Amino acid sequence: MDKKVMVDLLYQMLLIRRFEEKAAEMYAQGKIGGFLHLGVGMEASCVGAISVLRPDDYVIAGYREHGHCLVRGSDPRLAMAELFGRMDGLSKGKGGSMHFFDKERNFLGGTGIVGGQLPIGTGVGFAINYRGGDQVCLCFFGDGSVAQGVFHESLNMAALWKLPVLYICENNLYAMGTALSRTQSVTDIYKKAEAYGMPGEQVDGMDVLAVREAVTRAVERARREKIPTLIETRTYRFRGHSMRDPAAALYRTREEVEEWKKSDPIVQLWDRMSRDGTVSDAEYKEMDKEISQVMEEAVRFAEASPEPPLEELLTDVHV
Amino acid sequence: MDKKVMVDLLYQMLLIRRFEEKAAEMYAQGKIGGFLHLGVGMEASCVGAISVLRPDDYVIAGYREHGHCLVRGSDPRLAMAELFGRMDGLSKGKGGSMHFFDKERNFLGGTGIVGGQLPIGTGVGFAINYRGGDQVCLCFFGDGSVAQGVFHESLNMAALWKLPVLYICENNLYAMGTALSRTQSVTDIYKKAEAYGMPGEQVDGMDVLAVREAVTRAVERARREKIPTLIETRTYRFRGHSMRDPAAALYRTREEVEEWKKSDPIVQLWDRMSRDGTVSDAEYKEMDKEISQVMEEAVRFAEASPEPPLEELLTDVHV
Amino acid sequence: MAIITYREALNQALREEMRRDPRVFLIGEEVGVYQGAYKVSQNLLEEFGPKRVVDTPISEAGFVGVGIGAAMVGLRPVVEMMTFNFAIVALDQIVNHAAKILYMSGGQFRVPMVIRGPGGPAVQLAAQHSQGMESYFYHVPGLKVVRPSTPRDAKGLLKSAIRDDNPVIFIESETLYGTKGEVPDDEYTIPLGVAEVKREGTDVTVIGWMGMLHRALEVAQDLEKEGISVEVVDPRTLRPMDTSTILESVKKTHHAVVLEAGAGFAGLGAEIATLITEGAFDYLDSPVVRVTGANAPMPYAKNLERAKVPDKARIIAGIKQALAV
Amino acid sequence: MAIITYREALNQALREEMRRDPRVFLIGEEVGVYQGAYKVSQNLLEEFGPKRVVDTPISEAGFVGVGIGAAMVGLRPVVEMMTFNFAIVALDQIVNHAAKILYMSGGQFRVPMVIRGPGGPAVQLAAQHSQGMESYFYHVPGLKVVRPSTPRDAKGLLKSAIRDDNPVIFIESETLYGTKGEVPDDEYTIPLGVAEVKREGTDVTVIGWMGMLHRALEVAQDLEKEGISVEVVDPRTLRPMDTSTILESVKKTHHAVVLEAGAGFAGLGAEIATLITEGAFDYLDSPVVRVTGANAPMPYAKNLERAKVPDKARIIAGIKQALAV
Ligand SMILES: Cc1ncc(C[n+]2csc(CCOP(=O)(O)OP(=O)(O)O)c2C)c(N)n1
Ligand SMILES: Cc1ncc(C[n+]2csc(CCOP(=O)(O)OP(=O)(O)O)c2C)c(N)n1
Ligand SMILES: [Mg+2]
Ligand SMILES: [Mg+2]
Repeated sequence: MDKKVMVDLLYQMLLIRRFEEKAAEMYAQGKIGGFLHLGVGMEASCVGAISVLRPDDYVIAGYREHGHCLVRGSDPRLAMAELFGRMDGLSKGKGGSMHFFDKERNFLGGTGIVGGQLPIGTGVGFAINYRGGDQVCLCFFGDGSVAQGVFHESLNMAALWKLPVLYICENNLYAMGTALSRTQSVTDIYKKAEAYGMPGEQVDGMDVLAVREAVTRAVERARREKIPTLIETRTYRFRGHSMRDPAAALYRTREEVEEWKKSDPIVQLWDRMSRDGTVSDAEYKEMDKEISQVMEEAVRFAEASPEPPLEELLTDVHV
Repeated sequence: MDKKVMVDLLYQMLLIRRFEEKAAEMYAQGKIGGFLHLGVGMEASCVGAISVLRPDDYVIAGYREHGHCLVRGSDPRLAMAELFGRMDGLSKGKGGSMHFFDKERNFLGGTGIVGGQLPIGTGVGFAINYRGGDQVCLCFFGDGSVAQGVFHESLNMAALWKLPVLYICENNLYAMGTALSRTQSVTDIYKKAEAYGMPGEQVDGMDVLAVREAVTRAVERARREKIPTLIETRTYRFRGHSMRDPAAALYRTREEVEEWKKSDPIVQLWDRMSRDGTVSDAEYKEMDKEISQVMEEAVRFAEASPEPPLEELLTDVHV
Repeated sequence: MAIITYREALNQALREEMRRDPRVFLIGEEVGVYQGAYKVSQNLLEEFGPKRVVDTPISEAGFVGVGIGAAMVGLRPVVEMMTFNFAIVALDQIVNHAAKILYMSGGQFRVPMVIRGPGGPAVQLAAQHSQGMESYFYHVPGLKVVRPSTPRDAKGLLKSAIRDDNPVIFIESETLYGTKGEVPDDEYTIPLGVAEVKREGTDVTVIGWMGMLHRALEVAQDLEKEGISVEVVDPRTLRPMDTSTILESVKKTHHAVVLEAGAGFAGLGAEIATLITEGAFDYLDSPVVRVTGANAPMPYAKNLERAKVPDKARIIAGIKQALAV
Repeated sequence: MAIITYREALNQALREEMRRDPRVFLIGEEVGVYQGAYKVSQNLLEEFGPKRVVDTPISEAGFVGVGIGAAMVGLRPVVEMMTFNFAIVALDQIVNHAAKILYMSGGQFRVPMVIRGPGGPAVQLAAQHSQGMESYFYHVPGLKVVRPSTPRDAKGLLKSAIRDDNPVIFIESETLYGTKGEVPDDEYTIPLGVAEVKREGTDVTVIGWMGMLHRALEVAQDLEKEGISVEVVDPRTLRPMDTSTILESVKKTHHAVVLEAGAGFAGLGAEIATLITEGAFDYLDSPVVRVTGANAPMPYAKNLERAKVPDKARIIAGIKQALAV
């Protein structure tokens, strides 16, 4: 694999990690409010998948979508300003953590309703075919979302109408405090693709290269043959469901968490690259430092950005 | 097979057929209003399945549910009075064709919302387990209903919680004017059971004995082992979707209808029984005559029943 | 002017807008091969093909979401609800997504879509198929809600709704599809948010829409013989409401009656009555009278069904109550 | 009397009713192992086991339907909505099934179930998680809707709701869970459908519930210093509404202000204002004033969020407008 690509994957994962760590810090300081769902530990999934795309492709996700938005190329400063509820935020501070949108980057949100993005992503695929394009849409959701009716409705329509959509289930084994085996009778999510006559694939969601490879194949299938795919990335969130579930101790053991941390996607890739000699310790440290500066700058930017003026309360209700 | 059972199956199917033919006649005369969805041609499915049950089992269905209610033992006179919108109707004339209910016979409706009965039937299974009983619940729905999210949600919960529910998809190949292949990416409905780790079975829905056999097995599994099953009965409606779609010509050919009529479930069973000598022509004619008298009496009863008094408008809104 | 049915008027609006703008498409259950459950989309499949007249599985939440996604990336879907009773399974997509995406994205993503189909009481269809399901939409910021009562309004308002850049809930009526009326021969649109005085009068203002509007017009004619002059106002768009046209009328007549086919409690009639009371308190000679449907689900039985929805006698009684005659 | 939180009061009600009646069970997302997203069901799994405290997949339509089916055959489910924002995906089950089955079956099948959880504005949760979703329920014949504002009411009303043979929508509040109040030591229930005058006064009647009620009580205290005597009425059950308690108060004070956290248009405030105008027109010295949330989805930004919901200043302005001072 191309060194530049690998370095970029590493960079993106680290960027997301540091962004979210900074967000957690700011949350603790009361600069960010509401719900804050972090994807720490899950970076390989969104980075591996989205790194495959062209700028004119589309991405849609749920409420744990900081990473998806950032790897799509959104400015961390605007993202941080959104978390701060400021006017320079991606959504002028009106959306917050669960509602990142970035139109220029074809990033369509950001929904707080579990599964809500599934039919909308399907509609993007519909529009692509309607216009005769060869773009694809990546639609991300969690393992808990599979139980929602819209999962079923969406996959059926996509298979029936041959829509260029990848349904990417980021299976972190828990929906809030509920283990997968307590919400699904069949816990291999990718197998559900069969019910729709759609290819399904399970991939190690802690391995960014594995995700990238699987998604590359599926994207090609969607672009050229209009075949949708259900991809399950097996992953894990190192933190609680949201900042309001800091310990996450009611439903999983410390040992389980520690075990999963051993396959931290960033450490894994970095290990591999340093073993290969693709990246040196010094280079990695330099990268991390640079990213930390980006985050400092993002926080400065967010702090400096004004609150939205009060008129904003009533704008954007209608066009 | 027991002669008595076979004669009863024949009787039940014929009873339903004649009831619905009479209802169609009354609809044409303006005695019945609203929507009237007939199951003419589909009798083997509800009769074969429900004939297996004990009185303390439960049945729930959609809006094409006259047959399910009648084979459960409901009085055709009360059923006809319901269609007439009269006070002696099953639901005091407040429900009409789509809302047959018969509490004494554990018949739970009757819903006009496609798929609406699926989670409710699932809840009946939940209650059976909660109380520690060994009853089962038969939950009927059409092929079109499979596309609804609640199908997916219900089957997952039933499999996850081991509920004694049979999901019986009466696949008549059309949802209104839409052929199955235009609504489902996978048209073998029973295969969808796999996505839930549930047994699935397809059966000839024009053959009452085949339906009975498959359901007998699945009922046993549900009663003894708490295993739900998805059963697909392949069947056909000889008439339009409702009385407002008399010709049904926009979406299917006359040839197709004629072809299916050759496997009319009543004719099939009667042929077989007459070949076997189980029932003679004369006996069959006698049975039919008796049933016709039941229908005449049902109509007389319905005509004679008063309209619900106006107070009924506001009763049953709350207990 | 041609005299056509409400159904034909809607069909013309769809056809004209689909010809005008290739981004407009129709999606829903039975809109294509079956020509529409109520034949509003008659012959559209023939003219525009299956790409633009799309039959769906029975997945209302799913295909409303498809409309939203398509709208977000530049198309202009018209989503048909076979009836609005079924919109309820798609309500999350409509209320939490279509209505809020513009706001949540800080103005980035528009959702120009129309969700249309019949709603309100039908004939002997009972509780689940004959109800004022639309009540919920009136309350939701981000939505517009249209209720056209005549062929002319149906066509002109549907064309505006399709051209509007916001999600528009457009609720027709099963009982009106076959009614006829004059429709201009030349192309026209009717702006959203503008009420119309459907009949001028001086003694009392009656506000109604759909079936209730037509009943009000009949009543107005009957009462003319008794020397009571009734002004009938049709809001046409119920959200946003054209309050000023209503207030102007009430300030002239000093009496108001609001009609509502559905159950009264927490219905839109309460809002209209309140808007009038707030805006014209000093002009009112008596409190606004509401004449509404009974507080019950819709029964199937013919006689109960008749009693459920306000009839002419109850409307007349309401008017006389307002006038204290 | 013990002083406990609103959350504890609800927990006690659940516990007591589950002990009293083995048919009562609790089902919903995270009610068991996680002890409830807002900890209302704390320790119930421990006491009653997984048969009666049932964690579900994220399938709201599905498990509300499970509740309905179980209720139809004799159980008494309490279905927790993690928040009422998510009830919208289950609305068809609630509105078309739970609310109508008694009627459609001609009285044969009862659906004794409670659907409960928090609703209304929360803190910085933005448009989809912080809204007046409940508005729709008010309009639906067959449902009862309860909004308890204090620990005492929460406990007493929840016990009544669980014993009621009808489907009851019981909407709590995220912002009230931690608030404390006196709760009787002995067992008690509070009947559904009965309002309470939470503070007596003579000059103006303010009607509010949940957060707005508490704000009204603060305002009443402030205005006392200015010599304005505010009576505060808490409807507690919003459907059916205890109109007579409200009217009695207004007939005494001659002025009324209705508070509503959500957007005003077509909200319940309009119904209450109309009920007052209809029932006490001749007693009113000025039109009923509505003080409502802004006509927009809920924004995330703190300052906008603050501006969205009526604050004390706006309530005071509303009262002064009613009193024309
Ligand atoms: C319709 C709906 N129901 C419930 C919730 C509350 N809720 C928020 S996140 C969540 C768990 C989702 O789990 P999963 O899909 O696995 O995603 P993850 O959080 O693990 O990324 C729940 C139940 C919601 N937001 N929307
Ligand atoms: C939620 C919902 N959507 C749409 C409809 C309108 N509708 C009534 S019956 C029907 C077709 C259902 O087909 P299927 O499930 O195959 O049952 P069948 O009529 O063939 O028995 C449709 C679309 C409805 N009643 N409910
Ligand atoms: Mg998860
Ligand atoms: Mg069918």
